Amino acid sequence: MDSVSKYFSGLFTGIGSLLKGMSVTWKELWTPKVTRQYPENRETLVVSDRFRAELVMPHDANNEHACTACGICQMNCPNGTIVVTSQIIETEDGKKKKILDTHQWDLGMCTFCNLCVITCPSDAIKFDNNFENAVFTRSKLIQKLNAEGSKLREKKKEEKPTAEAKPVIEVKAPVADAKPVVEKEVIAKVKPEEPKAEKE
Amino acid sequence: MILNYSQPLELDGVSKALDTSLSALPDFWRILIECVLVGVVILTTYAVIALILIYAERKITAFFQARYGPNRVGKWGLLQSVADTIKILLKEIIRINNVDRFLFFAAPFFMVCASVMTFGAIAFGKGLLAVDFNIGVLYVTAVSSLGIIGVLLAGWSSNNKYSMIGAMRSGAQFVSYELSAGFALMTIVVLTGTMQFSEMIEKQQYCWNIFNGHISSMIAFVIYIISGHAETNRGPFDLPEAESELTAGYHTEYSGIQFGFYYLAEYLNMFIIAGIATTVFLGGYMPIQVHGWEGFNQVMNYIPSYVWFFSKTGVLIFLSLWVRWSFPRLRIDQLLALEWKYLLPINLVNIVVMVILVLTGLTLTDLFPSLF
Amino acid sequence: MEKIKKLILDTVKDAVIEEKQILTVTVSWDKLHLLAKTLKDNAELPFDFLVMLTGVDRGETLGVNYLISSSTDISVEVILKTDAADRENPLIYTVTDLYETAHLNEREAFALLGIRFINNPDMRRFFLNSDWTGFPLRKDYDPNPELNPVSIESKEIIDITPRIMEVDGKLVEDTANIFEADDYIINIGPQHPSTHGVMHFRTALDGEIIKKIDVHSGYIHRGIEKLSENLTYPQILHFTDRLDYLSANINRHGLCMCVEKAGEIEVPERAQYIRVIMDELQRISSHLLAWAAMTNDLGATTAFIYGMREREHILEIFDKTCGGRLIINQNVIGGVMFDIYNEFQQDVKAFIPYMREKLKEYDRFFSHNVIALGRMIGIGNMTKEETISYAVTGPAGRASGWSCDIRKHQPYSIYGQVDFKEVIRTEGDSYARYLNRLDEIEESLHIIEQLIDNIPAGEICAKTKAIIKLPVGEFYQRIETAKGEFGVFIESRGEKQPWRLKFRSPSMALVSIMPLICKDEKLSDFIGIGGSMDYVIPDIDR
Amino acid sequence: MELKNVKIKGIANEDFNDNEYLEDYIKQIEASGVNLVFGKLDELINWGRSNSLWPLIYATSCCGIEFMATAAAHNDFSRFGYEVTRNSPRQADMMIVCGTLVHKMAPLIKRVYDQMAEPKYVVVMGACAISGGPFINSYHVVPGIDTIIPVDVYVPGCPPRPESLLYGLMQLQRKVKLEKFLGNKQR
Repeated sequence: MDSVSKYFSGLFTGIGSLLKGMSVTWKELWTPKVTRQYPENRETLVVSDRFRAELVMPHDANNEHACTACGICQMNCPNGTIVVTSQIIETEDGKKKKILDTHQWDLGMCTFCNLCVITCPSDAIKFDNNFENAVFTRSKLIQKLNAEGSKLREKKKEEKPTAEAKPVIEVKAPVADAKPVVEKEVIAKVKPEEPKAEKE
Repeated sequence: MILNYSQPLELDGVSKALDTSLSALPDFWRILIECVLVGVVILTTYAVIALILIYAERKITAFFQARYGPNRVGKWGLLQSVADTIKILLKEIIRINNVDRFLFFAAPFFMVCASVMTFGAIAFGKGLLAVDFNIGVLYVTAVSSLGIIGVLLAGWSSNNKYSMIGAMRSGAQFVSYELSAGFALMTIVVLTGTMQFSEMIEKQQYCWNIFNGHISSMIAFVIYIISGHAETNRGPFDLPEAESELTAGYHTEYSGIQFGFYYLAEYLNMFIIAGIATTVFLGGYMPIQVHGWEGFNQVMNYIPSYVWFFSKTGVLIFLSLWVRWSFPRLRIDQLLALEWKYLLPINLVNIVVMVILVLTGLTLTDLFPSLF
Repeated sequence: MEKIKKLILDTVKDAVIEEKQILTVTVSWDKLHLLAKTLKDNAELPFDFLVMLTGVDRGETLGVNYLISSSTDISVEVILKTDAADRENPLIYTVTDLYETAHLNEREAFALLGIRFINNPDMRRFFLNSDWTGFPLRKDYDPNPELNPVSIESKEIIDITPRIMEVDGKLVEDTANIFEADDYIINIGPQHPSTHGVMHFRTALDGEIIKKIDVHSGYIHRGIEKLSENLTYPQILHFTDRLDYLSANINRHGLCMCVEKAGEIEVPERAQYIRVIMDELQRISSHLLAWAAMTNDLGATTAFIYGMREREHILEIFDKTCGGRLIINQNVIGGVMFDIYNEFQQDVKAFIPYMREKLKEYDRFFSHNVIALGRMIGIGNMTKEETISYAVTGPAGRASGWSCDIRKHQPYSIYGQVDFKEVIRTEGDSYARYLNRLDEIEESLHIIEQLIDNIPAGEICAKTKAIIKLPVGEFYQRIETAKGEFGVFIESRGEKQPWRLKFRSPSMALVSIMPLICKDEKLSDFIGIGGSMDYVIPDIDR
Repeated sequence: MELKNVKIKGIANEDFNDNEYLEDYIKQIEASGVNLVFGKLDELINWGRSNSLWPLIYATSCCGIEFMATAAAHNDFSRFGYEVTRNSPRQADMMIVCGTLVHKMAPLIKRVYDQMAEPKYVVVMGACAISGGPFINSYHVVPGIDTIIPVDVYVPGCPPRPESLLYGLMQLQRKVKLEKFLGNKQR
């Protein structure tokens, strides 16, 4: 007799559980949908500011950037995504100076680990959240970040430029000179966004 | 005693007109032309229904899953399945080495033929019935089981181990559930005393079979729906093609239009099961009629019979989608246990109960003859 | 500890014991097995849990480090070190008869370092093809790509294994067959929808019943450990995210902690809080994905979509915090890279009740579904002993009644200060593992709840030296990821790069037990069990 | 067929990247001459094909999870008609390669690609698949899928976010819309 009651109770609890499951889908059928309709919502789509999708080198209105071609980003990159080429020119007052030739970055290889940005001593590069980057040709992914004809932004006198020339020559020990700046960078970067976070 | 007032939207006039216009021809030609015409119409409906069903399933599924589903191809994505069709028609059919080529090519046709043959026997509306066998139920049961040959052949001839396992599962599944489906239909045959679809439908004018035989009919209905879905390999009974286990199951090796056939047949079989269930249990194309409420009946009658048929079928199809997208897949032993441990014994008892109901006059029409 | 030391010295007289961060014992290669056996069989504190088996190229010699622990108290650790006598033909006795988990680990050591293990019944290379030239983790490995060109010709799989056995005191090299001649073998994977990545299970079937499974791996072996040897510590961090990408943040936390411990870097409290909250969010997202993937494996696609939907809320929080959805690059050595954004607390607090609501829905939708129950209850049973022997940790290990949560036993970061339950079940079947995950989501929510309002102000990253160089030594760190225990081993020689870096992947243990628990189950159950184990393949292959 | 006639709902043509490639592509195709009737038919066929790209997911690592996120409710790529993911390569139209490709896997991806029926397309997703990404210096990693099989669209990112993948798939749609089925044999 026990087995008979087990048979029927099994049958009915089974059916009950199935109906319960169906009630969940039934409810979902009528709940508002969560889909974000890209690309129809392209105008209104909000991508987090911090989202890293491509590396850019901001240029100001005079077509000037902040990159001193120190090469620290290149050396901090774990897989050689960045290639900085520079040339030595002589300034008017006879000093030798290194200027940026091309800052080349391979979007197809980048892992977006952010090391280049946080180690950059002069804040010359940053990550942007424009994610629409798909292309048909592989070579299009290799980008030159500095704009055509751009030049280094002149710094004010009191701001001593950090020792940036050395590492390029000394490829063996790269991070040494970069690091002291790194710490300041990290903190400085995030500080502005922090204050409201901890009210208590 | 079929409805006797004019219904401008009914299509049964078309077939009658066809009959009269062809009556002058010799028999051979008349039958040939009719056959061809009916064949073309059925095939077209077949394809159109499949397209609609594919779209409907994708859309309804999406809504169950908190998303929108196709909505970029045409308005609301209405042309989605058209695009799919164009694509699949022009897709390469791969010649595969080391397969039994004849059987490999024949298998999808078996599948489609079986479903077209069953499809042809369904009464879509008043007068919209290609052949009205007096053994309709038997015919449907017999013909629909041909589809399994398509599955088995596909699995066997593909020279692919996944396909083979899928086909074997399908075989076991089909043999088991055909039994239940057949018994469930037989229960209703006991109730109505006829195997002819048209007659069965007429008898349901005021009281659908599912109510007429009350408990017994309802059990038969549920069992038929369950085993019907198991027969058509739709979730949660989709073991033969179990995507997460067997990649694509028995049709893994098929590409292009051959795969398209299986894809079509799957949806059509779903329609057929719902259609037969409608015909047998839910009064087929009969409108909702209440004895004595002449005004109401008249209004209902203005809605053409095929609309009734398709909407009833639509409800059943929705039910099936709902079930499919709610449950996980059964395992083969659960599947067989469900059949042999639950459905079949219940069915056997049920058919006896039905016989008793009919013999002792306990059906609704017998109990309350004034109402029906 | 004194007792253990005495036991060790009683067993092997010339063992060298060093009191480091962890008790380290060096023995000769022929004594190791004896010592391990004695430690395992001692009744008081059986060392029956092989946490990590690491092959190391020590320069002159090739050696193996065993980190062993006890199942009764997993905070007790002993390291056994041994060196092979001959660098050209390194041989060490196997410990597979003591610890089942050693099977795959020893095969890995063979593939990467060429150390062969005597008496291991299966000495095929684990990750690499059998015709691979050289052993990549050896320091003298020739990386010339011409030696190992990319081939697009499919290779036939040969189910014969070489092995080296000790018969009557003599070493005999022979071969053995993996399958019987008339087995019906199907390949599940490497490209298969339900292997959760690219795993390859050669499965011998008897009808629908599984007779034997042979695990092939390496289809996503990326050589992370070798790559790490040429990178600085901050650069290595980004690899950890790509091991078990579902526990990306937790893995990274582990490596950071190992470096911080070795370099004695103090992490600010604010960073600790952020790390733990992010870890727990990550754990929830991982469990949600595991739930979703498992339901999908069982054929319930809708449940899969629901799980992914809830997960998306966490990803959004990640996205806003650190600019990544899946791979978030949040932890750095000494703290975190990004501070939380302004609405962080608000968003997380909104998520907690939402998730609780959805957990109830999951319960109604799937947890009691009669079909699902039939496919989970009593399927894939693991006993506690098997679990320990195979070193299966995480929700799966705890489903067999083994209390193995590192957060409880070796509280790191601020886990000592929060209140949470270790979810333990004793059934050991798929359903217990399934429920464990859902319960752990609940516990994680509870942890986050306690922390979210109390994030202290302050720095988010400690000041570190210009170049992070670790002192000479060997450093271990264990951490609890969503899949189980993740371990980091760093051998440093005072450089800014590690000499040897090894990750203990929890998934490897989960996969290694699959052949055992799937035996005599049905093919469909194999998929379901795989879903309930929730392994991530790149974590195994590294 | 001109590029300006290729329309994708939601994004204007000039907002797309790499239009130069498509211009070249058109020139290449038109070199073989255009037939008016076939041209119209081709448009219909391409409309069908581009809107019914059923994917085969070749997911090896992290990007596979982002692909799942694309398939799930929040991004729902079924809106494009892509949700019919086929696990059998025979039935798929495009292969989405998500994740690192290593030496041991190289023969298998080639085989799966060969098993697909024409017309077939390959979309690679993420840095690993494009170039080897973080693991480019490894001994066991293939430096880019395009060394093994032809690639149609590159979707960069590590991993790319779902919208990014959708953008890549729309790029592929644009390419498909330019093809010729009756006029000439492209692939």
